Amino acid sequence: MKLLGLFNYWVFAVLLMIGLYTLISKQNLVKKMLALAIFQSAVFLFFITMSKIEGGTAPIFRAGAGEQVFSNPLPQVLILTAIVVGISTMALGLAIVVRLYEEYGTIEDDEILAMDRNA
Amino acid sequence: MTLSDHLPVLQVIVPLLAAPLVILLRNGFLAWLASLLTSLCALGLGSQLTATVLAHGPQHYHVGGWAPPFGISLSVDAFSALLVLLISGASCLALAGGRLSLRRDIDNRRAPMFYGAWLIAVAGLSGIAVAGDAFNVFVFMEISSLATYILIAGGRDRRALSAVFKYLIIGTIGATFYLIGVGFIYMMTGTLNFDDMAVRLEGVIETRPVVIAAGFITIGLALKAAIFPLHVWLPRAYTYAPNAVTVFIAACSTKVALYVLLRFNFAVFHGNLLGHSELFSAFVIPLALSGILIASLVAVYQTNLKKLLAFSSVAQVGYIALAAGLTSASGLLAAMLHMFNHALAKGSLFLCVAAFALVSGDTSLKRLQGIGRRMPWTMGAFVIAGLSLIGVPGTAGFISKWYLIVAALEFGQVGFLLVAAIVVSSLMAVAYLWHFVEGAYYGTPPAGESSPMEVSLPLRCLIWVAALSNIFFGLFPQLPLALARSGTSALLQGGLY
Amino acid sequence: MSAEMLPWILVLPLLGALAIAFCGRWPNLREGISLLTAVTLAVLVFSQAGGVMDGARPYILLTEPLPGLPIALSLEPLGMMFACLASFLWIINTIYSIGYMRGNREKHQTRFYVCFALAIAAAMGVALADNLFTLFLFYECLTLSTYPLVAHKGDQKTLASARVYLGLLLTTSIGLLLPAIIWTYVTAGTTRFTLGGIIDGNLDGPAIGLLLGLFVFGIGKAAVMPVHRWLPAAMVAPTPVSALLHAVAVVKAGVFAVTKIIIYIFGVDFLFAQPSAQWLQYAAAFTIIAASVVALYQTNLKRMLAYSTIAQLSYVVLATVVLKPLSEVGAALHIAGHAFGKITLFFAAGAIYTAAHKTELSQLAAIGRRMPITTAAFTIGALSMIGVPPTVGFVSKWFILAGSFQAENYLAIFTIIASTALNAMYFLPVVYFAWLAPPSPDVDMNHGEAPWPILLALSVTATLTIVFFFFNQPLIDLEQQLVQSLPLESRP
Amino acid sequence: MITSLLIGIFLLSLLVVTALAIVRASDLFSAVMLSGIYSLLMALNFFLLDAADVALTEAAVGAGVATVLQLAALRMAPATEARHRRARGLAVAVVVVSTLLMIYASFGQPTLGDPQAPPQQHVAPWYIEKTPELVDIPNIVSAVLASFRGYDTLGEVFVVLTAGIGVMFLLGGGRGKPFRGLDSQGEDGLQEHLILKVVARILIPFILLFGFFIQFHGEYSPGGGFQAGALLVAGLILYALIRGERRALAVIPPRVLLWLSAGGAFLYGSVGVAGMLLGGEFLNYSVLASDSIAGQHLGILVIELGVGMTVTGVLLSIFHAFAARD
Repeated sequence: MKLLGLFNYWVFAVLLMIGLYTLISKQNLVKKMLALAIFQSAVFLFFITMSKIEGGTAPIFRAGAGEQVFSNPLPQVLILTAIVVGISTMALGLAIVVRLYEEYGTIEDDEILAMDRNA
Repeated sequence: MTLSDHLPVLQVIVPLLAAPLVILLRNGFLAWLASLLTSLCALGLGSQLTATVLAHGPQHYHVGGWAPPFGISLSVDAFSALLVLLISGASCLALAGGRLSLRRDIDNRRAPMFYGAWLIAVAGLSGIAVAGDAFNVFVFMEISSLATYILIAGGRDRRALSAVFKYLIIGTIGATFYLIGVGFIYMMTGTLNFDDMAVRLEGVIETRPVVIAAGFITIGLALKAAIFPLHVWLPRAYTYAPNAVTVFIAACSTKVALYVLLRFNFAVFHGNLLGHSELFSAFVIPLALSGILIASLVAVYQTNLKKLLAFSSVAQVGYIALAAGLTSASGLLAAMLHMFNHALAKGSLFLCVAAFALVSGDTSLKRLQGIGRRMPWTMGAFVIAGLSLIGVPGTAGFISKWYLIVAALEFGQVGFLLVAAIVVSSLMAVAYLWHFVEGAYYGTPPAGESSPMEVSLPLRCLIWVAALSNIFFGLFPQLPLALARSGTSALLQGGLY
Repeated sequence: MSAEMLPWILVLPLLGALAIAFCGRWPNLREGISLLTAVTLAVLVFSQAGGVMDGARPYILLTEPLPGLPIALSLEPLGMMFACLASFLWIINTIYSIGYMRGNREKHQTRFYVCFALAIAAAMGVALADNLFTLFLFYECLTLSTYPLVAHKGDQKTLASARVYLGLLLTTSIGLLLPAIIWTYVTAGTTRFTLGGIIDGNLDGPAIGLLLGLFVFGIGKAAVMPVHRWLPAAMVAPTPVSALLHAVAVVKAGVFAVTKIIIYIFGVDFLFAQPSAQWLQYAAAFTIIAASVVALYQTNLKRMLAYSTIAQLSYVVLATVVLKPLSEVGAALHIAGHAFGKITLFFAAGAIYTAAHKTELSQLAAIGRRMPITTAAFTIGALSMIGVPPTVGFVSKWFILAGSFQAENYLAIFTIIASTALNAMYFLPVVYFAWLAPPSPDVDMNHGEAPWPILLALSVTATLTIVFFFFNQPLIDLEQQLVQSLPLESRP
Repeated sequence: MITSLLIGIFLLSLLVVTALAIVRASDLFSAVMLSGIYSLLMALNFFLLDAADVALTEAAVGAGVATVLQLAALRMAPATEARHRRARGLAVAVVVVSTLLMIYASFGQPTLGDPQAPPQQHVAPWYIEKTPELVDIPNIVSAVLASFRGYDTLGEVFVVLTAGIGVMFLLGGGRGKPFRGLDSQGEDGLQEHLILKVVARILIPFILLFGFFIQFHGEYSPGGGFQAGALLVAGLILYALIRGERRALAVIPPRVLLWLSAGGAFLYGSVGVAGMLLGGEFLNYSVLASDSIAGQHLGILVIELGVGMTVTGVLLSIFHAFAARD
């Protein structure tokens, strides 16, 4: 039971490292952006896992609901911010990818690097 | 509340709120002027804040009126004040000195966007420097990073784009690592406030997640601070960014990451993790040493002046990391001093480079042959700032190297080895700078470009003010010393907030 | 006569440099300013001498960037002499430079004069330094400000030599001298020049020898082998530079610093009792003999002079490490005496180059017939190098020998005698050749004497070389203070 | 109890499988679609973990906005990944070792849902206890977001604004071509597809309405300015797809979008400055009205409006900037 309670953290670790590995090893820039999204979303999962309380509900007061156990609102707030940061990075990164394609005619990192070297 | 009580937050929101107004302007010159005025205003606020901190000790500010750890607090000690001065000062210098250079790089239509991003970068970096909350640091780190990516992408060379993409990826990885580390600490303490963390970590018995947190935070910030071998993004980003942008980011952006690194490691972990000092030393010192030596060596073989100086920056970051890695009061003192002094030297150097580029159009060493005879004033300033980078006595660079050596000697047996490495790398600094200076004075200029052609008088004056400040702070280092002393003791005593 | 005057000794040549930079477009005005600065500086420096003779030791603190490491100036006999020497010879050298630079139509003359003034300012700083840190500061300034002078010509060969010059001097100073200073500071808590030294009681055993080594080899300008290579390399510079800087200001700054460190940092008595410090006299003796032998084989006039300089510098070092009062006076006198002789020799070499464009020894046959004044001056300089009376070289050698006998230091005695013989062996043939050899047919002889400023300058220094043999009492009196102020037991 | 845990484990495993599929897919279009699915799965997980606001946002952003942006980028770049068969031994080693380290460390961590874990003990209970008293809105997440940690949210808005500035700076008509629709036919959009047109006509008003609902109802139920902005943008993008880029722009010209973006961020900051002028700290809403609760309500309403404005403005600008590239 205790082990199952840690499963979320293991998935967090695995997703994080899938993202990281892809970031390092894949050359395609769009793929890198997708990997970055996976990488960041792993962290979202990590924080949200922390916020869960056994038998709790979403932290919203409801009229007449009586005594309620709420899950922790703080990590949720943090992750709301982090998601927004993530999409902002994604937008900027994709814009750079588009410009790179216009300038180099490719979105493969190694090909761009080769062109830079020859320049 | 009086205005002076609001100083910590004003430092951030003045440039932050000026940014949306600047992007609405339709004229590049107006946007530049507004940014410069805002930066000057930030510098004024920063000086006021520094004076207050030196006179009355650390300043605290509860944003929204909520007391920490529930609300977000801002905490400004002497170390933060030092950073704030660097950031606003570098921004003023780069904007004032980079007007012509920026006009060349950024077309008028896109200029308001560019200057908006500039102000957001200033605000973001200042926001990190004054933050007292770990997550707030993350938010402002992202603000400053995104803005910095934009600034670098403004470079005319297409390689700016590939450089900035790499920076974006690595910067995001760094920030995310930092966030993971904060998450682990939150998991074990339930708080995000630095001070509260330090207190509550004491009671944590199970330290495995905390060690992991320290690892993530240190590696994440080392990525952002370009500590060798995590520096791969830096040389190209500095090289292909617009020249004025390089002046700004070279002076302050890596230092802000180092600031957070030191803050976390010394104010939060230092007293609470068994063997943290040894681990931190064992991790940082070898990296810093190899960074100092290898990056200096690589710099010797560069053919582009900006890249040469960029590798020198990697080496200099190594010095700061090395000083911090000594985990002693004198080491921290040296680290803070070197942040200040290196910013002075590198800011001045890159400003000279921007001036060279205005005349020669390029920063490759080949194109810059004979530039010393064409631009004797700018070149003279370059040499002075270069001496400071080497650490010649009488310049600011010497002061911090001296403290670094003293701290290294206190470190025990390895100390002599460290001193030897510092000396060797200083000599390599002579070599790589001379590599350029010699050609600049005695080389043959490219055909048809031998007539003297200095930049405008105000720019020359500014360059000389920057260069002479290296001498001034070498002879009268009282201000940075006072800040570093007070910053060190605040950092080590903990319980600052 | 007050301490407030001291900073002006540094500021004056700096202002001069600035004025020269601004007047670059008007050569006459520029050189007028150079000359005026030189004269004013000399007057200023000599006005201090009386006070120092009477025992005054003016001191002024400029700033204290690091706690315990102030930048401060003070005057004591040794520094006084060095300052007088350099500032006085600067006047003569300026006159000479005007003739030389115009005569050879050198380029970038403004840069030349500016850097020269900067170098003099740095040399003054070395002379006036009150502690090791200040000394180091100006020592580095001297290196940097002379680099443009050495590299003046700007072609590839010159640049390569200049790189050796800069590389060697900076490497030794940053790599050895600076650590030595830091070590001194860490052990003694100060770097101030103090009579009797500051090391005593803080350090002992082999560490003393090591520290001494760091200092002596760290001060590359003293050219103790094997860190002498920069000096022959520096001979690519225009001759006025070789004359004033590489016969007087720069190299003398080196031996001056060594002497000062031995007297004021280690303390003569303390060092005398340290067996681990004895190696230095062997090193100095070796340098004297080896450099003299190398000089024998030189075919280029200036390079021969350079190796002669290396040998003569080690005379000073040797005299200092004999560690007897008479020899310390001798060391001080030799700094001055060698300066007059060697600057005369260089002036003569430059005159020959300017008038006849000759640089090799083999081309000098019968040059005395065309350039009698120059050759006469050269002869006087050469005699002074050998130590023949009535030249000043004899006086200083006398004191050094006397000190060596006092210390019963047979190594020193032997070295001095042997090197005198070697000196004679490489100088006398040149003199003979220049006066008496038949002119070789393939050498162009259609030239006369060099321009008058050059002649004037070298006549003055040649005359002084002789005059000083007779009127050296003020200098000896001044340096006697060095001895009198030494602790009692080491007096003769 | 055990059921929900098992469902969670199932969903998480699915998540890992999807992530691997994204990495392996060499067709970038399918990779993008898979990452949309990935986001939806993630949102589902968040929902199971009691994070309704986060789930809503992840769905709107990850599956909505991000997918649209990625597709827009792919429209201009090759859609297949070049094949690289290079084994990265070092990378694999680093990744595997780090994973093992983190799993090892996890045994020192509190388990899922543990009410005794430090985060549930220290700061969070204070929020739950004090929100009714100090801010008095039902959604605690909104209270923390907008008031207790309003400064972070200000930063978040500026991150969005910065991204907008960046995209406009990079893509802002560098080539000066006219705007065109997402399809290749140009400005007419997808008008000729009748079914699409009809469905969209019906959908768009509802989407917009729901967006406004979330904007102004965020204090009571999940949602707020950000989610509202994302939804509004979704509606407008749909409009642009159907009607063509140029007509969509006629509805809201770029300059207005710029004003909207900058104005929202500035509005947020102004609320903070107003707090300062009225004698409180920056972003102290309590001083905005005579009654501190009313002040909090007013402040939150205005800043949520600012968030909504900026998000709408920026996302639409970004979309237009991408669409304008061809």
